[in-house]
Amino acid sequence: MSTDLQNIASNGHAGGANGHRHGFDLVPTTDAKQSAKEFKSDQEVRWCPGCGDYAILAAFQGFLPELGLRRENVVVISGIGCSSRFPYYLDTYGMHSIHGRAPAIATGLAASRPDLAVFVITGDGDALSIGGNHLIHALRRNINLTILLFNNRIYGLTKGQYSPTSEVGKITKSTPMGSLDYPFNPISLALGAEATFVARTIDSDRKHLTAVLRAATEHRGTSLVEIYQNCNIFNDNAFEVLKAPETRDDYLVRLEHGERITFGKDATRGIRRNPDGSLEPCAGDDPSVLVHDTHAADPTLAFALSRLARPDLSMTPIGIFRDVQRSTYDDLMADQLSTAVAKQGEGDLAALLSSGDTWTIA
Amino acid sequence: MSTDLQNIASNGHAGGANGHRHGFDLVPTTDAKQSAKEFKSDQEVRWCPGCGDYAILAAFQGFLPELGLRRENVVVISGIGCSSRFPYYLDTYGMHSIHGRAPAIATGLAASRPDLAVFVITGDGDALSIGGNHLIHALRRNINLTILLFNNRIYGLTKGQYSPTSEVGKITKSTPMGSLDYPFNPISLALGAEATFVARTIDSDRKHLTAVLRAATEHRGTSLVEIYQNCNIFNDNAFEVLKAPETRDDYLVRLEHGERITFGKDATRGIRRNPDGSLEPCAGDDPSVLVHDTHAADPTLAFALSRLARPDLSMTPIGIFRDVQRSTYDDLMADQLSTAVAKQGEGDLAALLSSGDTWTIA
Amino acid sequence: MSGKQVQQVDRVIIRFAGDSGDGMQLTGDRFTSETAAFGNDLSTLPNFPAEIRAPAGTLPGVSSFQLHFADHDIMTPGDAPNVLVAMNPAALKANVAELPAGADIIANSDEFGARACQRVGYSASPLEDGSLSNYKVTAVPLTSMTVEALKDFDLSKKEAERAKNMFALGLLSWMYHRPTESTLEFLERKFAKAPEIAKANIAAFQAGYNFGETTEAFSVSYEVKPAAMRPGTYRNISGNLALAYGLIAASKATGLPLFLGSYPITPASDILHELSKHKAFGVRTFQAEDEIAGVTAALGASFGGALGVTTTSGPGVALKSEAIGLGVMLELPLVICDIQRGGPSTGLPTKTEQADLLQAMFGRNGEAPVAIVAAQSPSDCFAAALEAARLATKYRTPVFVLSDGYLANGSEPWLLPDVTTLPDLHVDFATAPNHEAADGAAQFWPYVRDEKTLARAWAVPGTPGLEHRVGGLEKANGSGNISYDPNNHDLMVRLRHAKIEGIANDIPPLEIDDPSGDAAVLVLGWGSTYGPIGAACRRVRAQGLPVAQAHLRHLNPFPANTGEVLARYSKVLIPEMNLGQLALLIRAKYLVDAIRYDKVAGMPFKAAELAAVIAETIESVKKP
Amino acid sequence: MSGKQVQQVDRVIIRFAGDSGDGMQLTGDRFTSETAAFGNDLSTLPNFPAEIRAPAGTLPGVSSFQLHFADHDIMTPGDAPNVLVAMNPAALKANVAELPAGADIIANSDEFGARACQRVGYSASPLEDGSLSNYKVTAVPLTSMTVEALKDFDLSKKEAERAKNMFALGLLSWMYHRPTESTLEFLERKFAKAPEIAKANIAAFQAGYNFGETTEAFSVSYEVKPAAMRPGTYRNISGNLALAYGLIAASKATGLPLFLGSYPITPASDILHELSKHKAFGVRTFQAEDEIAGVTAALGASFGGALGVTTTSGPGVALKSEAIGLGVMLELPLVICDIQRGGPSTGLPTKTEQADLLQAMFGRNGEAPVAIVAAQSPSDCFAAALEAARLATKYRTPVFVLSDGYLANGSEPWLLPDVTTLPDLHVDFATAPNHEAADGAAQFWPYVRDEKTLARAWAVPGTPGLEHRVGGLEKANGSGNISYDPNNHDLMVRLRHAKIEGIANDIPPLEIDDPSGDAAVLVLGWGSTYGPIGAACRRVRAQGLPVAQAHLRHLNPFPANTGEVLARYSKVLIPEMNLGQLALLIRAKYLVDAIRYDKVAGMPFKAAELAAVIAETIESVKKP
Ligand SMILES: Cc1ncc(C[n+]2csc(CCOP(=O)(O)OP(=O)(O)O)c2C)c(N)n1
Ligand SMILES: Cc1ncc(C[n+]2csc(CCOP(=O)(O)OP(=O)(O)O)c2C)c(N)n1
Ligand code: SF4
Ligand code: SF4
Ligand SMILES: [Mg+2]
Ligand SMILES: [Mg+2]
Repeated sequence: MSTDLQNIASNGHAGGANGHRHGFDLVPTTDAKQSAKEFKSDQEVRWCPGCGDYAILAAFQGFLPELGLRRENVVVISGIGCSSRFPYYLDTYGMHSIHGRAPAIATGLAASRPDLAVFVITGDGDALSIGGNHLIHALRRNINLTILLFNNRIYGLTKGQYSPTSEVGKITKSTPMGSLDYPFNPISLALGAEATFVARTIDSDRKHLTAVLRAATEHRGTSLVEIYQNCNIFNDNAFEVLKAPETRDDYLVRLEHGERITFGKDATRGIRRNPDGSLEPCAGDDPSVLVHDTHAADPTLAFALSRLARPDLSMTPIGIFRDVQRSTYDDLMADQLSTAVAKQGEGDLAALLSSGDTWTIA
Repeated sequence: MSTDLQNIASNGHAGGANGHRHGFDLVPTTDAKQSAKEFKSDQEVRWCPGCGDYAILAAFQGFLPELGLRRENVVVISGIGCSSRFPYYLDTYGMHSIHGRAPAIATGLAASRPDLAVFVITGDGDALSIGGNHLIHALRRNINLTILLFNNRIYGLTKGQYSPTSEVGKITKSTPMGSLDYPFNPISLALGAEATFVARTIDSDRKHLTAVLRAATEHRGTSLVEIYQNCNIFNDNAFEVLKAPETRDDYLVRLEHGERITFGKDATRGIRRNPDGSLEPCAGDDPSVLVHDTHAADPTLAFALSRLARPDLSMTPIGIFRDVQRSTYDDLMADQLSTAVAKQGEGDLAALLSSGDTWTIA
Repeated sequence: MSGKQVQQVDRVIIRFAGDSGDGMQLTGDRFTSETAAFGNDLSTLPNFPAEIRAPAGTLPGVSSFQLHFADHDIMTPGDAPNVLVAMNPAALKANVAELPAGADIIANSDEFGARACQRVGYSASPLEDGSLSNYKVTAVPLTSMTVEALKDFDLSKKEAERAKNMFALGLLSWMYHRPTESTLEFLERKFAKAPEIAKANIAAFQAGYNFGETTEAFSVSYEVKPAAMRPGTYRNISGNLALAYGLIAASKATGLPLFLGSYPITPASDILHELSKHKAFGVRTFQAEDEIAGVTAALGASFGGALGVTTTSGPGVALKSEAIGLGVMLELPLVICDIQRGGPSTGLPTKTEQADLLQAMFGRNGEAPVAIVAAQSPSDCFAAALEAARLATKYRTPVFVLSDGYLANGSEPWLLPDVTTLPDLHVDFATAPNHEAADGAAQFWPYVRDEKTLARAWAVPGTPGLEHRVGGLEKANGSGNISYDPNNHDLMVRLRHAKIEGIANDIPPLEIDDPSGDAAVLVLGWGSTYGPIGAACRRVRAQGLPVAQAHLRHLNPFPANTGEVLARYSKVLIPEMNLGQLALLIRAKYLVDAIRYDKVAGMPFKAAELAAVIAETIESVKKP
Repeated sequence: MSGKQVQQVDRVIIRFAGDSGDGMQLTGDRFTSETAAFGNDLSTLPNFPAEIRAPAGTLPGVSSFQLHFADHDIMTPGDAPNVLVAMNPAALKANVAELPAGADIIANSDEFGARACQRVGYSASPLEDGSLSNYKVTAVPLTSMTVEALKDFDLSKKEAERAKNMFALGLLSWMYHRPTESTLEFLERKFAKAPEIAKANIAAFQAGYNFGETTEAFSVSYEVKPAAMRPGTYRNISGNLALAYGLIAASKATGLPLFLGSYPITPASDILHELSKHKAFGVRTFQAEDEIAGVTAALGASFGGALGVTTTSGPGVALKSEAIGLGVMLELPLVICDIQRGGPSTGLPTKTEQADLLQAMFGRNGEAPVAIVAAQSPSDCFAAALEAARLATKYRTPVFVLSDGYLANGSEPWLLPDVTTLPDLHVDFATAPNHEAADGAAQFWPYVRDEKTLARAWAVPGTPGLEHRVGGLEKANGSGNISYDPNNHDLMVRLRHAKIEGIANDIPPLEIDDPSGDAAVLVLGWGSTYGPIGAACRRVRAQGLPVAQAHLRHLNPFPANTGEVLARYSKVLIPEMNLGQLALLIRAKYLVDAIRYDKVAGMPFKAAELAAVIAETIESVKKP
């Protein structure tokens, strides 16, 4: 086995030529000043009034100019769901594909077009129910994609069935006596699937959302961003405690790389580790309060943090759980192609066809 | 939401009537003494001579009598792959289904037949490639299934392509320059998917394999057992260091609930936790050597252990990583049905059809 | 009742149209049950966008509900409305094109402000600029009158305004002499937890009713006498509800517990919703992670002796194809309900179509025959589900039930069946060995077949002594062991085919409706085109032109007499909401030069349109 | 050369049979290239079990390789072998039934011990009990002679025994005067890293050769003169290899980089294996997590301007159905290679069949037409792949290439094409706006169509100013915006259909081979039945019976002249390795009473069998 590949695998850090590339280093940029407006398409937005998707769209359109990429090199691919209507509202290249398959479609595109910035827009049903397998495989392959997972903990477009992130016992159209399935924790699932970048943010906190998008796009490889999104029709106020000024400081744990993990007004509370490795709240000034490290090669701390939130959403961490470098599938593929050309020269069709035993009849 | 369901969800322990059921408590047993022979079918076994599957089959046939279940209440369901030929060789009810779908088929069966002991036999490609989504959903639902994942880190039946557990850089028929995908760690993936029972064992260690099967079948809910299996045709000796008498003690970390986590001849080495939560080797008598707790409600320790093994397979833990109680999907479903009958009485078809506004024409 | 003039009419078609948020579907439903209770025959057609609630006042946001009711039996929701209730300019714009000249328009004038009108491209208010001169327009300030009527209630303006659909319903109820009790009861039930809201809605409803009675604006009210219907107890029922009930009835009739493995998808989701309510019937509903898990879980349940069912729409069927092929190989019962919608791909999720017939026939690898039944009207979905379950359990095979978006959401009165007379579909499981081994030992062979039906022996886990293995590899006939023997494969392929073909002897012959008995043209249809084709034939006959109609319940196999029936007519016309899928099967099998009339517009055929086509066809035959 | 008698024969059919572990496929491959190098025409048929290596000496473990070679051009691997090389009792038992009386059997007597014989149900050794008296049996102790020949090598007995297939190859090479250089070179190449093994194999090979020359056991050797073939450079090629090369050639011809999204499946995996070797051609191969990811990744790559291809077999096609429907809606190029195998479900993975035609036609929800081309011989897979890529890129549509297990693994000589004469399939991407907005602004509309082909404009990401969105919801023709308009949907359904139908004007007419010109019967076929049908027609003609043959490259649409061709014959016979799938399409479209001859046994037709059927058909026509 090619040893340089192997030590990439073993040390979990990118080796080889591409070690220090950033997210969109290969995507052509423009000097022209861009505005959010240019990224708005001419299509009428068709979400329910009050839907959290509007805020995410506005934040995304507001953020894109920051990247300074040529607009024609930005592609947004979605599956099916309310959230997946997103691409229609962006004046970039886009595809509103089929349910759950956006990560796989984006994989084919990103693997063959390193000059594109490829975004995936998906929902909790699209990404975690029908699309779960494509998601976890994209994460382990670490293809250069930025995946925004709109988690409203419900199936919106099909009018309100419970989703894989719905809390147990949820009463919905398909579960009149309450849902039975124990929900996925998208962060835990992603970390278990070898994700290199995992973060969580909230539709209503534009500043935080934008900061997370910035980090996600700087990361080379698959970035998974879970966005808590309100569906005011079928699951209204699912995240209200994380948003309401009265409650949010006590419920939210804001993760910052290199910072002590504290929460509550004036950081009166902190997070420390139990002997069994799990995390628990403590006084904010407790000396054992943990310091967050998004770059830790081992995902254990990030995983422990993903288990912190309680069913009532108290101690819900937001921010970047994990951000480590590892070679990306698309870079490695490109390397193999150039290596092959370097070794064998550009493919010669005539030579190929006549390879092996041939004979000639005069 | 039904609050008793919710606290089941929140404390991760089974509440309600079924809290203390074990794996096959609802499966009829027999007093007749059983032998391995009875569980052998009349079908000629068709694996390659030397395949690890033979040892697993023998261990399984040897273990079944221990359960004392009525043979007709045992069902073995597999997908497609060399390993998935398993059911043909067992004289129980069985289904050799289609690629990757065994967990979903077994879900339908187990959810509607509490009186059956349902086993799923699958491979690393069957379970983690095409079948990945069904596997993680079965795990989160915690349906009462025992899943044996034969991991030979290769696609055997299709003659040797790399699989989702193959090491990066693997040279195979489909990857002449080496594979690019970073592999899944089945244990990490399962823990990230809310699994309640996760273990790992080895085809060649019948005693250990049997002990793990015992625990897996005692567990009520979905038990995932990863079995390192040798494919002597396409990936020979993949796990040799874990088997060879000269190396195994140094490479294997045997997990025992309540025991200090040590390894090496005479337990000369141990495992302790780094400040960042990851685990590292230390002297066996180091006071900070961790004590294993399979029942820890929080999966962080189990997850940290799943990250311990190095690419060269040194420090590979085997045994039970996690074993916690949580209500199972099938028990909860059965409860809802009986509750409904208790509340509304057996369904009355005539009453149902004439529900809502009706009018009569004389 | 006021002294206003009352006009007798034999049928009326009303369409309620407004924003997705205006509650038009509810309004339509209520008017429908009032109408049902009154004893008219009726047929309904809801029509809503794929978006949940596109922004208020936009064209994509318009949702409508059409109701056709009459003093005689009718077969369709009607071609074009006589009355349009338009809650805003978008609703008017989206629907006015379909109105015949002279139609009534009742518009909520409060919503016709300049901005609202411009938003949908009206430079001025169409209520005032005379652009609607072809219609009888009555502008009614529904919103403000509702708010006014509720001023004594402790409600915000927004809350009060929400009741405007009840005001409209009250007004229309007055106009058409609808009995109002059921609506009053309904409102009390619906808002039991919020009595204030209940009272408010009732008040709005009554205000609308009284407004009609008192205002000058409406000089006439209309009376549509009850229709003469067969005696019995009726209810109004939609196709999805009837299908759900049919599956529960099938569970009772077969004695097998019902297991539904399903993944939500429009327009099939309501079947999952409905069945999930009936756990007291032992119904297990499993919302799977995807369609494949839905159908495979159902197969797993069938292996365990349940009636395994999966419900979906076209895209879901595509995903289930491989697993349905496994069902064919396992020879286990499986009912697949495909509520067809506009395709291909995501297509038009909330519109109707019948373009999955060939997918159901051929959408699997290899020779994988299955039985196919189709429902012809909303209430007929009950019988279709029962028949599918009968064939699936008796022949141990996957069976498709084809319904569509129109049947699923459309509704009609249903004469309730006497449950004591439901067919007995009891299934005999294998309980004993059925083969003697060379050494004389008794064995169970899972692929030993019933001579008559060719169905294989079905032994469920838990049956002692009958342990066996099944799977997707080719099986030796009889023993069921893996077999790569060429002749065995050829035999099994033909046996699986013959088993399905044999069903033709177990179903009723194709019936022909040909009153005059001298028709030269046969109109052949399947599925939801039954109503429009029937209505069209009536019209044509009313013109004195003879025409025969036949409608297929079974699409695979066809009834045994089909070929002979087709041969009797000089022309066979096949109208379909696809590009000739049944026509292809009929032409291939019977070499009949069937004429196609295809329309793939996401809406049911209009009776007038079909009548014209039929008449033409008849003319073309007359010509020498 | 020894003074032994040399007999001239015009054709020979040899079958090598042994355990999966005996290297029979390799032995067959070597004999094939010796034969190719010698200049005979040839055709091969490998046949192996679905198990990797069932235990040695068991029937399920038997693997065989049949080779037909001649001094004239031949079309099939031959019906029944003249010579069977049986490495053990299982190999004999599994194959003897297919031997004609008088055939030669060369058996490895070392392996015919009592236990080995009993294991497969021989009470005594068939080599001794006279049960093979109908054949010319030569018992040769291949194993021990090989070990003996290698005694001076530093090899374990086991290692030495492994070379017995080379001993057998040497013997047969002598018997048929094969040139041995290519094999010697091959062995040196193959075992370059283990010279000792190379030497040993060469020694075994030569020992076998010399044994033939010296032993009394073989009194005659046979000479098959080279066949007269068109001048040029040839190579022997299998269908999967030709298909892989065809795709690479298509990438060159279109100027689009090749992207393969695939999931391994028998018998398609080798295409993935082959393409993964050719990264120097810019070929990207992606081994996906499943078939759905394989095809969707290919679609994603096509969206980016690549030639998106996916390779699979029937069960994989079933899983890809939904995504192929998306391809139809997106109107993007996509090549789907279906290497058909025995079905339904898992079926017979290593056997051949043509039962996916209707799945390819109809296996999607809604009206979702695609183009379909089929390969007719191993080397023809090259041309079929090129044609599929031409249609996919020119018409922006998914296109199926149908091959099958026989073509995939079978091989034949291939006259190498002159790559400079490959068609130019250069694709024009949209580079500028193609629509003027109301306000005069220049816009790009993705669904503006080429009048002639109806193909939509294809703009790839990275093209400034042409940013646009596509998707699976119905699109407004032209603008490509989401449209729920009924008439637009009807229009788009018909446009997508017309686009595919229009291909009929862009493909060659159906050619008829009717030497005598007065045939009354036409044999119509598609795919891998070309060889057997052709060989059968020759036989029939040799009997003086006139018959016409036509073979379809394009299954959808059919060539424009197909109907007119069919009309010329009083009977049309369609032999298929399914239950009449092409026949169904032909009957439906042309109302021709085509006669079916179906066999679904996992093996190619035998020429004799078809010849009989054809002759019968001709007779039946003659009868008044
Ligand atoms: C193959 C297929 N199955 C099912 C559906 C129906 N469907 C559309 S969106 C959706 C789930 C939407 O939930 P989510 O992904 O959370 O998106 P949201 O609407 O909540 O934003 C489903 C089940 C479909 N369109 N296609
Ligand atoms: C739908 C489908 N896709 C692909 C295949 C081909 N296939 C059969 S088994 C297999 C993978 C086997 O690998 P694994 O699950 O690891 O089992 P193993 O043979 O190694 O025991 C594949 C790709 C198939 N049978 N069905
Ligand atoms: S249903 Fe919910 S998620 Fe969908 S658009 Fe409306 S508010 Fe947003
Ligand atoms: S190929 Fe490998 S896994 Fe399959 S039977 Fe042979 S040895 Fe076992
Ligand atoms: Mg959602
Ligand atoms: Mg494997």
